[in-house]
Amino acid sequence: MIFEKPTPIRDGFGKALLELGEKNPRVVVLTADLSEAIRVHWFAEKYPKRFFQMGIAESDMMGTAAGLAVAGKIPFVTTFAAFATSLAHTPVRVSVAYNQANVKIATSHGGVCVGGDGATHQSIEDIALMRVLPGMTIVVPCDANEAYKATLVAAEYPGPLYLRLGRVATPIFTNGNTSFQIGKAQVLEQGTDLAIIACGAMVGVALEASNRLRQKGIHARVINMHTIKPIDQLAVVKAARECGAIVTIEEHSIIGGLGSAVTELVSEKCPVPVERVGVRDVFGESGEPDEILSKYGLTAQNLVGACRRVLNRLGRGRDV
Amino acid sequence: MIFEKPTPIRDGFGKALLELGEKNPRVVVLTADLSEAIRVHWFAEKYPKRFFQMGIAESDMMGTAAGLAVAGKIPFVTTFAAFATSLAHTPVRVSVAYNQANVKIATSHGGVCVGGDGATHQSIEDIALMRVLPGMTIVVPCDANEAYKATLVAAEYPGPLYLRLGRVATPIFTNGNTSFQIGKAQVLEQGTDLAIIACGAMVGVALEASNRLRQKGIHARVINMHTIKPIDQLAVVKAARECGAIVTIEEHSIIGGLGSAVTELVSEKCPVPVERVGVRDVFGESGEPDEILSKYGLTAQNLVGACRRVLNRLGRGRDV
Amino acid sequence: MQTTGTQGIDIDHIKDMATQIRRDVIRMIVGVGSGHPGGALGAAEIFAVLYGGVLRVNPLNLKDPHRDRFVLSNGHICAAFYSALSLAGFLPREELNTFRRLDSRLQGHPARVKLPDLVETSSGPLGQGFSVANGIALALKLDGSRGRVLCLVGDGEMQEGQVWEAIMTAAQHKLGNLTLIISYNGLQIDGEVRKVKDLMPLKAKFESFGWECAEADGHDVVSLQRAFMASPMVDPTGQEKPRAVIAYTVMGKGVPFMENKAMWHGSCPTPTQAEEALLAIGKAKGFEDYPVLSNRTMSKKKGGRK
Amino acid sequence: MQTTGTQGIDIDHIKDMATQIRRDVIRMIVGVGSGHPGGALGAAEIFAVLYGGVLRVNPLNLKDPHRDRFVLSNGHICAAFYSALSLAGFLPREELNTFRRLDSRLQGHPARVKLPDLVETSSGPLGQGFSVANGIALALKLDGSRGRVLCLVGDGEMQEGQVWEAIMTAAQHKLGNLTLIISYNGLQIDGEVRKVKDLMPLKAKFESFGWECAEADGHDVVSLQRAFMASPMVDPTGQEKPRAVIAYTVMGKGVPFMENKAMWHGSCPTPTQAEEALLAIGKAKGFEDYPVLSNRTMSKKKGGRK
Ligand SMILES: Cc1ncc(C[n+]2csc(CCOP(=O)(O)OP(=O)(O)O)c2C)c(N)n1
Ligand SMILES: Cc1ncc(C[n+]2csc(CCOP(=O)(O)OP(=O)(O)O)c2C)c(N)n1
Ligand SMILES: [Mg+2]
Ligand SMILES: [Mg+2]
Repeated sequence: MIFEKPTPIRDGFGKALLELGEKNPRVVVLTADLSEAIRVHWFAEKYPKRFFQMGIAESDMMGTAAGLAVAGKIPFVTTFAAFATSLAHTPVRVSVAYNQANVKIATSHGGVCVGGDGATHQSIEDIALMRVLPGMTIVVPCDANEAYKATLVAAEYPGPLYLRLGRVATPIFTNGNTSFQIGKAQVLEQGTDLAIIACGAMVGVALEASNRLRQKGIHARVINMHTIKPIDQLAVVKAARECGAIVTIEEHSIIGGLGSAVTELVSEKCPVPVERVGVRDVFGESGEPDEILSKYGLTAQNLVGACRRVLNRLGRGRDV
Repeated sequence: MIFEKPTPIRDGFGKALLELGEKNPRVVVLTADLSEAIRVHWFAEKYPKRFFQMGIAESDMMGTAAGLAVAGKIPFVTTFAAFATSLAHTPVRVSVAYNQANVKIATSHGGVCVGGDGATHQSIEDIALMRVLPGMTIVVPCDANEAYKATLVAAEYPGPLYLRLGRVATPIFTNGNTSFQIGKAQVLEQGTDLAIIACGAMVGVALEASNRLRQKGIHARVINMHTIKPIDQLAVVKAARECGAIVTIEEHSIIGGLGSAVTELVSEKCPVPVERVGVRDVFGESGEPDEILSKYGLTAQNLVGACRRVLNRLGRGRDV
Repeated sequence: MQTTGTQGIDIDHIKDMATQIRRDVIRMIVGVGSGHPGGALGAAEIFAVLYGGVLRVNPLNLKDPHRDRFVLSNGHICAAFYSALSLAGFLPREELNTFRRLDSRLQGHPARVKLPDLVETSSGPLGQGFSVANGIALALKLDGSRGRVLCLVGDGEMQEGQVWEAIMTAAQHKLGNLTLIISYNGLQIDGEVRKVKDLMPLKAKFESFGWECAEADGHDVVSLQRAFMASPMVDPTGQEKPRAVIAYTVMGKGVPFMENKAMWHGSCPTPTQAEEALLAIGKAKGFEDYPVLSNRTMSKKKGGRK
Repeated sequence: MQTTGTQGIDIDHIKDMATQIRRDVIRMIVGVGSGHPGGALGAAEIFAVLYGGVLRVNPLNLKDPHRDRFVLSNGHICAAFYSALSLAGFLPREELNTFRRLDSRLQGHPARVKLPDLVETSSGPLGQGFSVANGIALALKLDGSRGRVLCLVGDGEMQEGQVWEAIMTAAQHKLGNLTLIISYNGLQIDGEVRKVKDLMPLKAKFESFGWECAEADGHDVVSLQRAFMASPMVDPTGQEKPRAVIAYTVMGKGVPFMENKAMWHGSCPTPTQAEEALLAIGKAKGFEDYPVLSNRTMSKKKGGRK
């Protein structure tokens, strides 16, 4: 177990990077004037020759990373989610994804828990922007331990990969020592009344909602879908078949992210009622993370509400 | 009727723009070294003062358009789909969408019918990239007449709007004189055996597939979903209820576009089997448009196949 | 010592306004517990000069087609912007209490949807605002407006490629009605601009892009005022050139322990440090601190206005 | 008249290679019915000089860690690039028949996935390749490789902001192992670069960004060779500078009716025009036209190799 107390998810990344510096000489790190925010300052200090400060020029940074990859390095390119996935979208598309360059894009500030900086810095689009690119793998760890493991695995995983790391301190749900496999979802709680599929910091919210539901006799299956692409088809289809209803929750727009991936899949394999909990297609705003989560409907209470709605649609919602 | 013979969809846009130049002095046009490709050279010639050549600098062009809008103009900003929606994604997000600036983004080269230029110029992501932005309206006309009408309507429609215009000559399906309403889908053929929902140049493919199905006694409802956002919820839910199965087809990735919008909606309102026909999460390539459509599975035959699959899933596919 | 500026403006009053902006910036940031003091303190004189007389804007005539437009491209320093707006009568003073809080109009980065008459364009992601300023300048020319556009960027911000696209656009379209102000404090988040990604010689760069470029002491209100008010130069063909003013500033200016320290780009002082800062800044003659609204009045950290 | 270059390379042979590139470009484009002849014809000498001796690359040792790397950032002129590759032994000559056709390795814009050993990075969207070239140069320095990186961009391409980000990156990271070649033909799709968005004075721009900058006649192979082979200059601190070579070229060079006409940026000649063009270009001593494969051999417009 690496982390036990609530820790920013990005810290798991920074720590793993430091180990990779030691273990794998091909690993290099780039940042665009945000070393500390994305926790690459530890690596920078220890491995200055393999650390590239690129200034406030995210598009060029992404292209440079592609060049380093083409020449055999394993670059981790780091900045805020909005700047990697929206501002640098074309270099990601052309120089990383289309080239199948071995670039790992790691970001903080995905989602709304950004604090006072407000809408422009809250990326509720990054997963959608990356998911539409062919060949892009997308990993959203739910705690610092998972971020740590995912980072180590990412370095070995061939090809473009997007790693979304939360900014605020998040409780620890996963064990630092168990294995982590890209594309293989983790069932955190068993149940067949309905399935809750969550990613990132929303996994904690899912567990809390599941607890509340359990008190009312509803047994939800809770799935930590840390890999959004390629999504674990088996886990989703199994959940649809066995539970008959799904609720997704993500700190992202309800358009284009985890929720969409799930509805695409069940519509194709096993149509069941799905409710998507996420930011409802509006921009965020300044505020304390907990205030924003409430205002934008990302709390356990909201999730319980969505579970009730989906069960109602099946005629089994009476008791919630 | 404006156009009768097969015409590039972009020509309908260029023609409407010319009329807007006369009718509405607030309309201005920007391009990034692609005047003729996106058919704004007619406007440029007639209204040079309201035409801004921005050079090969799409991000700056998008921000400049936002400034013109903030100051009261109605800018049509034009380039290829990939350069407007991917390269200039952040200015679209921040300066257009978040500002709710009255900017109309009009592009050619959305989809794979681009010809020899290949993958980098074939935008199979643009709809997904725009759909995730709050407040963005997305219109994909199916022929030059619809493009003509949509352009005139867009100029009056308040707020950010994305208009995707095909490059190659496309048969005419819609009447130039009937009214066009953003957000209101058009049922081109009645039927209740299943529904085909199409947009852009794929509407023609849908009609052809529907013909073939009809010969086998299968009556498909064919819906021209020219507005992807806000999608016509009523039309989709009605199709799900009355037909029980849906096939979508679009010249776009099966991720994030029309197909996703439909699966999101039916999963929430009326889960039914859906098959999505589109580019199957791979990059495009050089070739003749018809060769590419075949290779990437966007023909009437492919669509009939998808219809058969979806009917099979309902146990009603025997006859197709 | 000079006390009236080039336009007969009261120089001492502007200096006091800068002092008040500094006080406001510290109080706003410590009040909410986050924000970007360094760049905001360094731009106090720039904002005082702009809203103390240079900008032809009027709180009673927000829609005047001939008004000047101001675009803050380096949105993170908006504490100083909001303070200046409130001191110039565009915002209630007490609204500064809502800075960066839920439901506030004073977002952590300026948001046009929240303040449509005062914020020309939302900023935050660096490099975005300047292009919008160009667009406004183009529209003003088209409409024959006498209004000018003044746009402020940070030095680190100039590492963004879009800034250079916009530099080329302003030159190509002969935007003589546009002035770009660079707050050149030599620092950005990760340290010295010189070491992160050097911009010098910046004046030579602007000139090679067809701009006129002046340099000014960013803390000398007379120097700034002169630079901001100068009429545009014309090129050999008789067409006006856009003008850049490199305003040399000091990050954290006015608060000795913050001066020239990159860590104060975006760190919030402790209450004790804030006390010390306010003491160092001193009092502003003719201005008053905005009144603190208790948390109760603001109903749990929420802004009073929508 | 000089017949051997700075490295003892046979100048006449390189000129003939340029002629053959021009012939290939015309035949490839008219063969498939689309493409970008103007810029490709204008860059014939640049490619001949690069693949005729300047680049230390070897078709028999594609993975040599000390090899030079070439990055084509203005991907639309790739007909000339593919021709040069085939003439230098990196591609079968007859493969040029597959240009821009379904399943071909010779995509309309260079695709790394199709030719991983020859195309360092996919290009097409302008402004992308140069940043990748910088990344490769950084990696070579890290690995102590003797290889250099040469990157070609178009003049219109330099209007992209990312190019200016990359210019700053190369200067900041002292990429003495990088040479940027600008094919300066003064034209882009919508007309004169000067009128679309002027870049002049370009040399002054590079110098103000801390680069060394040379100018060359883009059709004089000796001038080009000298510029490409020069050793990097060092700055006052003893560190190497990146080098830009502005190669003044003529769009459509060698085909009188195409010369200096923006419409030939991306138009395909008719078969009659192509005949006329080949006549004007003339024959290349020591080279041969690639053999035409009949459509039958190519199984309905498809490339022979995967
Ligand atoms: C596109 C983009 N990249 C990164 C950031 C994060 N960021 C905010 S301010 C800043 C430093 C800006 O430096 P400068 O413009 O010199 O402002 P100063 O620190 O002097 O206030 C950075 C990197 C951002 N807001 N936008
Ligand atoms: C980002 C981007 N914007 C627009 C285009 C379309 N385009 C292709 S080539 C070209 C003109 C390029 O001019 P230049 O670099 O001078 O090349 P030349 O015409 O001289 O060959 C344009 C606008 C593109 N490929 N990429
Ligand atoms: Mg600074
Ligand atoms: Mg050119």
